Parts: sequence; C-alpha cells; structure tokens
Amino acid sequence: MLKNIEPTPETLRDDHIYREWGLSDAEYELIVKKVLGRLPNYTEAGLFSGMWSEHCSYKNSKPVLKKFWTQGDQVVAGPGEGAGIIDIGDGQAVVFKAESHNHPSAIEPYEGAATGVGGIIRDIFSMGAKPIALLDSLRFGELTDEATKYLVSQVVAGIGGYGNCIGIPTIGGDTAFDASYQKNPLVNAMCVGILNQSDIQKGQATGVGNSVIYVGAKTGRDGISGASFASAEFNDAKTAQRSAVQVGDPFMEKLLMDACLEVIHDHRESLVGIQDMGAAGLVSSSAEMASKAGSGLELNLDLVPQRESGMTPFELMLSESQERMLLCVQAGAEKEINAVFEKYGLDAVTIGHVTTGHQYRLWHQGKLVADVPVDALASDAPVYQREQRVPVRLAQQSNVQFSPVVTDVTTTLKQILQQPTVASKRALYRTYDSQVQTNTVVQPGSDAGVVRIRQTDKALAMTTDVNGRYLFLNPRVGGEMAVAEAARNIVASGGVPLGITDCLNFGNPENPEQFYELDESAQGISRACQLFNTPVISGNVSLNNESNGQPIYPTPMIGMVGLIKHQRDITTQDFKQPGDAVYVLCD
Amino acid sequence: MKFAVPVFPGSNCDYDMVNALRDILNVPADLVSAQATNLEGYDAVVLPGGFSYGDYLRSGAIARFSPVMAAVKDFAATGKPVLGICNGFQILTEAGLLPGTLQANRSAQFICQASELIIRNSRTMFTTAYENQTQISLPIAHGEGNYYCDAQTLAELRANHQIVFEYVDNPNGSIANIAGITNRQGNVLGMMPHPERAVETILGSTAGLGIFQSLLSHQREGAHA
Amino acid sequence: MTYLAKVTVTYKESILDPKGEAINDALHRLGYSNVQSVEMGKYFELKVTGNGQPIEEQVDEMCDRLLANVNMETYQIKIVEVED
Amino acid sequence: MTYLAKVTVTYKESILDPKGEAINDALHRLGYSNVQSVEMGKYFELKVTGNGQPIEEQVDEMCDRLLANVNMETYQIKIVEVED
Ligand SMILES: Nc1ncnc2c1ncn2[C@@H]1O[C@H](COP(=O)(O)OP(=O)(O)O)[C@@H](O)[C@H]1O
Repeated sequence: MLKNIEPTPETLRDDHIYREWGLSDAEYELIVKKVLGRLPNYTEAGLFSGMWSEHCSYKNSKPVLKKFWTQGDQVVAGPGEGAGIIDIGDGQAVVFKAESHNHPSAIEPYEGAATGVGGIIRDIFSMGAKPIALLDSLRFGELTDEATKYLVSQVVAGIGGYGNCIGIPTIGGDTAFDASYQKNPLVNAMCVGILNQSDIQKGQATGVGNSVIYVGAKTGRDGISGASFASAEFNDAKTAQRSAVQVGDPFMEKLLMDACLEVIHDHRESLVGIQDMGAAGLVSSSAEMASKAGSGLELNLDLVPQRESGMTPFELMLSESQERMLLCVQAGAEKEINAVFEKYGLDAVTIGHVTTGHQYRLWHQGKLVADVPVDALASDAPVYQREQRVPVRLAQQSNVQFSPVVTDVTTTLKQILQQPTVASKRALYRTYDSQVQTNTVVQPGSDAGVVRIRQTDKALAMTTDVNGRYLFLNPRVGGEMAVAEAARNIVASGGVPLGITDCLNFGNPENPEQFYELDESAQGISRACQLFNTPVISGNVSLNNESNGQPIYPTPMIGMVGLIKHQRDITTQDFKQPGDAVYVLCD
Repeated sequence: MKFAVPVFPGSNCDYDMVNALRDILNVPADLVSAQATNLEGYDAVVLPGGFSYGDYLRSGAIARFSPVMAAVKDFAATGKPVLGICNGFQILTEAGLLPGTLQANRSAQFICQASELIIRNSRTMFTTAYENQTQISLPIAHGEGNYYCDAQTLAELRANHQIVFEYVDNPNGSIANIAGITNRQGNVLGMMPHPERAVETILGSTAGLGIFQSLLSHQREGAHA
Repeated sequence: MTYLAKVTVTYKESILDPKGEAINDALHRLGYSNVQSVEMGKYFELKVTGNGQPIEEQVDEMCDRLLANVNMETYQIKIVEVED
Repeated sequence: MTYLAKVTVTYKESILDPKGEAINDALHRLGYSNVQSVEMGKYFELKVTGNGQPIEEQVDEMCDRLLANVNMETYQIKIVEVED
C-alpha cells in the first residue's frame, strides 16, 4: 500500500510540508495564530492549501478583478456565483462563463482539453441553465514542429470528443499560433446556457438538518495538485506507478446534466442548492455552499463514493475527479431526489448535513479529522496587493513607426494568408459537432456563432477574441481592443452586445512586470466594457503561464454574448452576390 | 402516423428528431425508453443520432443489447418502417438489422459538414419524395461513418437496389461511396447524414424533409390500399 | 530481418477508465456477473525492419514519444521475429 | 479462483485501419523510417471470478458478442490465474 502515515501537526510545521502545497509561511502562520489558535493537522492544512490557492481564492487577482465594470440593467447575477446571468427578456436569461485548462492540457492534451470542456459545462448547468453552445479559444506555439502539431490535434480532438459526445454544439472560438505559447499552450473553453429566471439556482447549503448529497463519478486520486503521492512521484512521470491525470467521461456528464436539470425543474421545493465540484473538489464546493449561506456543515467521508481503497481525508477532499456534483436537499426529500438520479443510473449519496454555527467538520473512520471555521476556508483567504512595474520593453519602446516594404502586393497577400493564425481554421472546427440541438443558425467560420432560441424570435450571438501581441505591445490598449473586436464580431452578426466573460491568462503575478500587464489590461478591458455597455459577469484567472522563466504574451480571452431580437436580423460574413457593393466603414 | 424515437442512455439527437417530427412535420412522436419492451401503437421507429452509452467501445455496440432493440427487431419484421440515423445506423448494423459495419472515418477524425448526396433509389418508402439520381445536401456529423462490407455483401446490396444514398465526394472513406442503405425488404433504412438537421430554412436546408414526407405518404397510401 | 512489435498501452493505477467501466456495466447487463472489472487500453502491432540498432530500444522510444503518454499510461512491449 | 483475461482485438486483414496509418505516418515524420506498418487495435483486461464454467469459453463469448465485431475484427485471448 502506498499510503504512509500522515505527518503530525508538529512535523508539518517543522518540515514546512505545507510549502509543497503552495501555502506560504505567512499563510501558515495566519492559520495557526488567527484562524485556529492551534496547529492545523494534516487534513486541515490541506483544506487551506486548496481553498487559499489562486484558483479558488483569487488572492493575487482580486484587487485587479475589482476594477472590472460589472454594472448594467441587464445583469441578473454578476461575478461571484458560478457563472454570470444576463436578462434577455420574456423572463429568460443567458448564462455564460469561460474556464482555462492550460496546465492540464500541456501534460495530457486530449484529456486536459476534454476535462476543461466538461468543467465549464458543469458550471452552467449547476446554475439551472441548459447548455446550448460551446466555444474554445486556443493558443499554441508556431506550427512548425511535430510536437506542436501533435498538441493541436490532440487538444482539438479532446474538445470535440467531449462536446460532441455530450451533445452541445461547439459554434465558435479562436485559434492563434505564436512562439510565446510554445511550451505553454492556452486551452480556454466557454459555455453558454439559457434558463427561465424562475429556475435560477444558488450554490448554497442552508437550513439546519438539510442533507448534503453527492452525485456522479466516484472520487479517485485524480488532480490532487501538489498533494502527497503526487509530489513524491511526479518527478519521474515515466516510472511512476500512479498518476493524477484526469480523464473525462462525457457519457457520465450527459447523464449528470440531464438528471440535475430534471431535479432543478421538477423538484424545486426539495432542492436547496446545487454546485459542481471543480478546483479543490469536495472541500471547495461544500465550504462555499455553507459559507455563502452562513451555515455550518458536517460531512462523513466514509460515505463518499470512492474509486480506490485507502484514500485519506486529504485526498478525498482535494481530489479533482470529474463529473461530480454536490446538492443540498431538504431533510426528508432525499428519497425523492435519489429516485431521479436512479432513473439515470446514477448514485446519489447523502454524505452530511447542514449544522448550526459556522464550523466545518469532517469525520473519517469515526474520528473528527477537521474542525475549522467555514468562512476561514471559503472567504477569508488573504488578498495580496502585488507590486507592479512597467516592463523594460515598454519603458524603452521607441516611437519609430514600422513601415513595411511591399514590392509585390499579391505575394505579400499570399504570405499573409498562409500564416496559420490568419488561415482558415476549418480543419479544426469541422471536427466539432456545431449543429446538434438543431438551433445553430451560424456555424463556425463567420464573425460570431449564432443559435436561435426556440419558441421565440430571438437568437444569441457569441464569440471569443483577443490578440496577445497587441497586449504585449500595450496591455491597456490591447485589453480595450480585445473587447472591441468581440463587440465588432457580435454586431457584424446582427446582435447587440450584452456582456462578457473572460479568461485572464498571464504570467507570474509575483513578477512586478507581469503583474503590471495583468493590472493594466484589466483596466483597458474595464473601460471598453463600460463604453460598450458589456459588463463583466463571470470569468477565470490562469496565472503562472510561463516556461523557463519566459511568460506567454498577456492573453485575456474575452468571451462575449449578444442578443439578436429578431432572427431576420442575423447576418453572416460572406459576400452574397456578384455585383453587390462593398463598403469600408471607419472613422 | 405515430413515430417512436428510442432514447438510449447518452443519446443526444433524440430531441432534435422529435422536434422535427412534431414541430415541423406536425406528426405525433414519442421518446421511448431503451428499457421499453414493446412498440405497439407506433407506425414507424426512428433511432436517433448522437452517442449511446458514450460509444467508448464501438459505436452502437452496447446499445444494441437494450431491451428496446428486441422490440425494434420484431417491429421491423412486420414490415413497418425503421429508420436509423448516424448512431441509429451504427446500432442497426451492430444489431444485424442491416449488413456491414461503420468504421472510423478514413481521416481518423470526426467530421461535421454539409455533404452532397445522390439519391440512388427513390422507390423506397423513405425516398419517394425525391427524384432518382438527383443530388441533395444533408449535414453529416460523425467519427465512425466509414461504411464497410465484404465484396459479396456489396454485390447483393447493388443487385437488390439497397444502396439508397451515395456521397458525391466521399468524406469518410465508405466503400462504394455508401451513405445509406436499406435491408433487403426495404423497410429498414440506415443513413449517416442527418435529415432532422435539414428541415428548416433558418438552419440552412430543408432537404431532409423528403424522408419524412415519403414515410407519411407511404402510410397514407397504405391506408387506402 | 523484420520484427513484429506488439505493444499494449494501459492507464496507470488510480486513473479513471470510463471506457472500461462502461464495458463492465454492459457485460453485467448481459449476465456475466462474474466479471469483476474491465480495463480498456490500446494495442499496436508495428512491423519494423532491423537496422543494426537494438530493436527494443527503438520501439521503447516510439512508445515513449508517441504511442503512450507516460504521464498517465504504461506500456508493455513484446517483440518477435517474422519473415519479411 | 480469479482470472485475468487479456484480450487483443484487431481488424481483419482485408480491412483498412485509418488510425494505424495515421500513426505510421507520424512515426515516419519522427524519423523512424524502418517502421513498415502499424496496426492499431484494442486491448482489454478482464478480471473474472471462476464460476465452475470453463473460463475461456465465457471470455470467448463476451468477445464474440460485445468486445469485437466479428464482421471486421478478430480477437485473441490469453488467460492467467491471479490472486484475488
Ligand atoms: N478553436 C476554434 N473553435 C471553433 N471555431 C473556431 C476556432 N478557431 C477559429 N474558429 C472560427 O473561425 C472563424 C475565424 O475566427 P478568428 O480566428 O477569431 O477570426 P476573426 O479574427 O476573423 O474573428 C470564426 O468563425 C471562429 O469562430
């Protein structure tokens, strides 16, 4: 058996084991002195490492995200919940969010991309919305070597593999190639859903005595970042016996999605809250649900469905196994809810309940293995105001304009069209089912993808855009341009821009120059959002995108959705007839 | 005329089919569970596209053992129409209701695009609304649509006019450009293209309507006879 | 000399194998209740011409670089000589 | 008694194997010019509890019914005893 004895709280402190999990000495001190008033045990320290990670707490990016423009009459729910919600009239709303899966895709491109898609879909249906479209935004190194070609083909196959199987059309995205992404590809996925506003769900666990129900795939040792066995064995991937790579199961997720939506629609009196298990899996979903509601929570980990034997509380709580959801259900309604899941062949298990007070308690094999204030996990992570400095390349930028030398326009045009970034991406997007659900009016290949909304005259246009090179040259203006490009794509499709989501793909926030890029671009994005009346309603941050100390171009992917009130207004990019006049509009 | 649309765990074009039948063609259509054991009261069965049980092993390999497939076999034996689209076609071949198999596409990739087809037999109960030898465009979306059968089977398919649709520029490597075939009796049709995705102008094409209209007029004529 | 390299690639322990599980469930539904678990992996047969270099090493390298992702998979190689 | 059945499924000879060809091409691009051909198949490991019936026959039936499509594929079975 692989599992060894857990280090004692003292060993944890003396050997600084928490550092391997990404907790700093100061953060550890904070837990000891302020939060607990005692040394955390192994499990507890693990919970904090997960919850206080950038991914869950946004501790480095919060001050930046605060600058975003988030207002607008159309906003039903802004950043904070799983995904943002925007009013589209008739009591309906559109829900959307984007998610990055850059690092997993670099390690295992097919599964990394596939599970990225799976994750963002769960974010949408856990709000009560039916997912109606997917988009993907991809960045790779130059398409010159075999490794990059392989990466592209596997990432694209993974996105299609998941989206096609679950039956959500992939109707847009963007793809670019640049050396800055050579070792650090970007794989961002966006999902759009619609719902009736009366169906909106909150990820909350209220009502003392109500049950916490686990559904979906069993928990295994996947995706436990920086955790015990992982850190010990991942040094040599080839000889390691075990692996924490996540494998996607779109079939399971299809069942899970249909079952959850049925519970949301047909059992609303019994359902209190629902949330997907994403980063920092079970701890993150359960602690957030309780903290948001001001409740306490108790879980019995022996009841958690497990794929492997001998899993420790640490592993059970931090596992990022895919295709799992957590529900809070009225006491007494468990059977009713379980019956729905059974119909889909899914196991639903009550693993705990809401308690009085604000403690988060975990039981394992009869022992209390964690007892911490729930808010400390979910909302009291430290926030850092990182230092920033204008990058040297920008400070020294010359004002000399670049003047291209063109001797033969035809040759130059052909050369431009041959650039992989400029050339048609049809070879990629034709491997995506863009028509399933039979609502796709405009498939990939035009400015924005468009899906009609059945039983109405409305349609939604959606697009993802950003040009990292522009941000590299001027992060603020580049951020503005990303939003402007997205807005142009929406307008050119006949839509009125409604709002945006984003994936902020940047380098190391502790590097002042890279933090400057993040901060500046956010301000640019924000200004443009205010001007276009497209508030930021959701988003995702992916930092530390660098290899050998070289960061990627600052690449804040913008995903925008627009409303087309009348389907007759839908427009496409292609020329329609010989003899039609061509105009150029500019100021 | 009443349609049954069996739903297998993981099916994802089931609603598309039912919507096309109900909303566009105004005919009653029910989603039927894969656990169902009889199809009494229905005049036609349509096995929808998508994926069944994830299709992780081979497309259709697991679905063909569902209880409803035994009912579909009995239903087909009575001579009533059974239509399998995409995954439905794959299930029908796995179940032995149609000859041959559907392999991975020649490119080893999933392909979603419009595809040009030639109508090779407009006399089946599914195709009377089309003119023989004419060309129509229907969407395809599949990773395993590369039709294969041995030489003898192919000769039989040809001799019995069982080849109904042929690709103009074979996107997936199918033998003899085959996009759709019937069984010998002509009442079971399997096709990779998706007619239910081509029933509305706003979605780009109405070329798929003919399949359903053919079935409806077949039923009407049958009622007169 | 020509060789046939038979390579099986399977997931490492602790990795979810949705394919194997779907097949396991299907076998149970078919009545094979004594099937405890199913794993699904890949199988390759490579015909390789001898070129003076150790053949095992070459195939091992191919597995490592292309046929398997060693972050999540392990592979086994068996080489036999065949007639050309 | 518990058994491990190792099953490989490959295409019949007359059948084209697009995935194998794609891998063959990729290996050539990586410089392995001595690779003559690649076939890609499936590999299964089934853990089966003995139930008094001949285990080979049972696995053979599973292959015939589910794991392989005998119209286009052939399979090979190897059974070993394992500890529970
Ligand atoms: N990865 C992708 N997935 C889906 N569609 C894509 C992808 N990459 C590009 N596209 C589609 O190709 C077209 C061109 O996209 P893009 O490169 O962003 O060009 P433009 O700058 O003209 O908008 C768009 O319709 C877009 O949706």
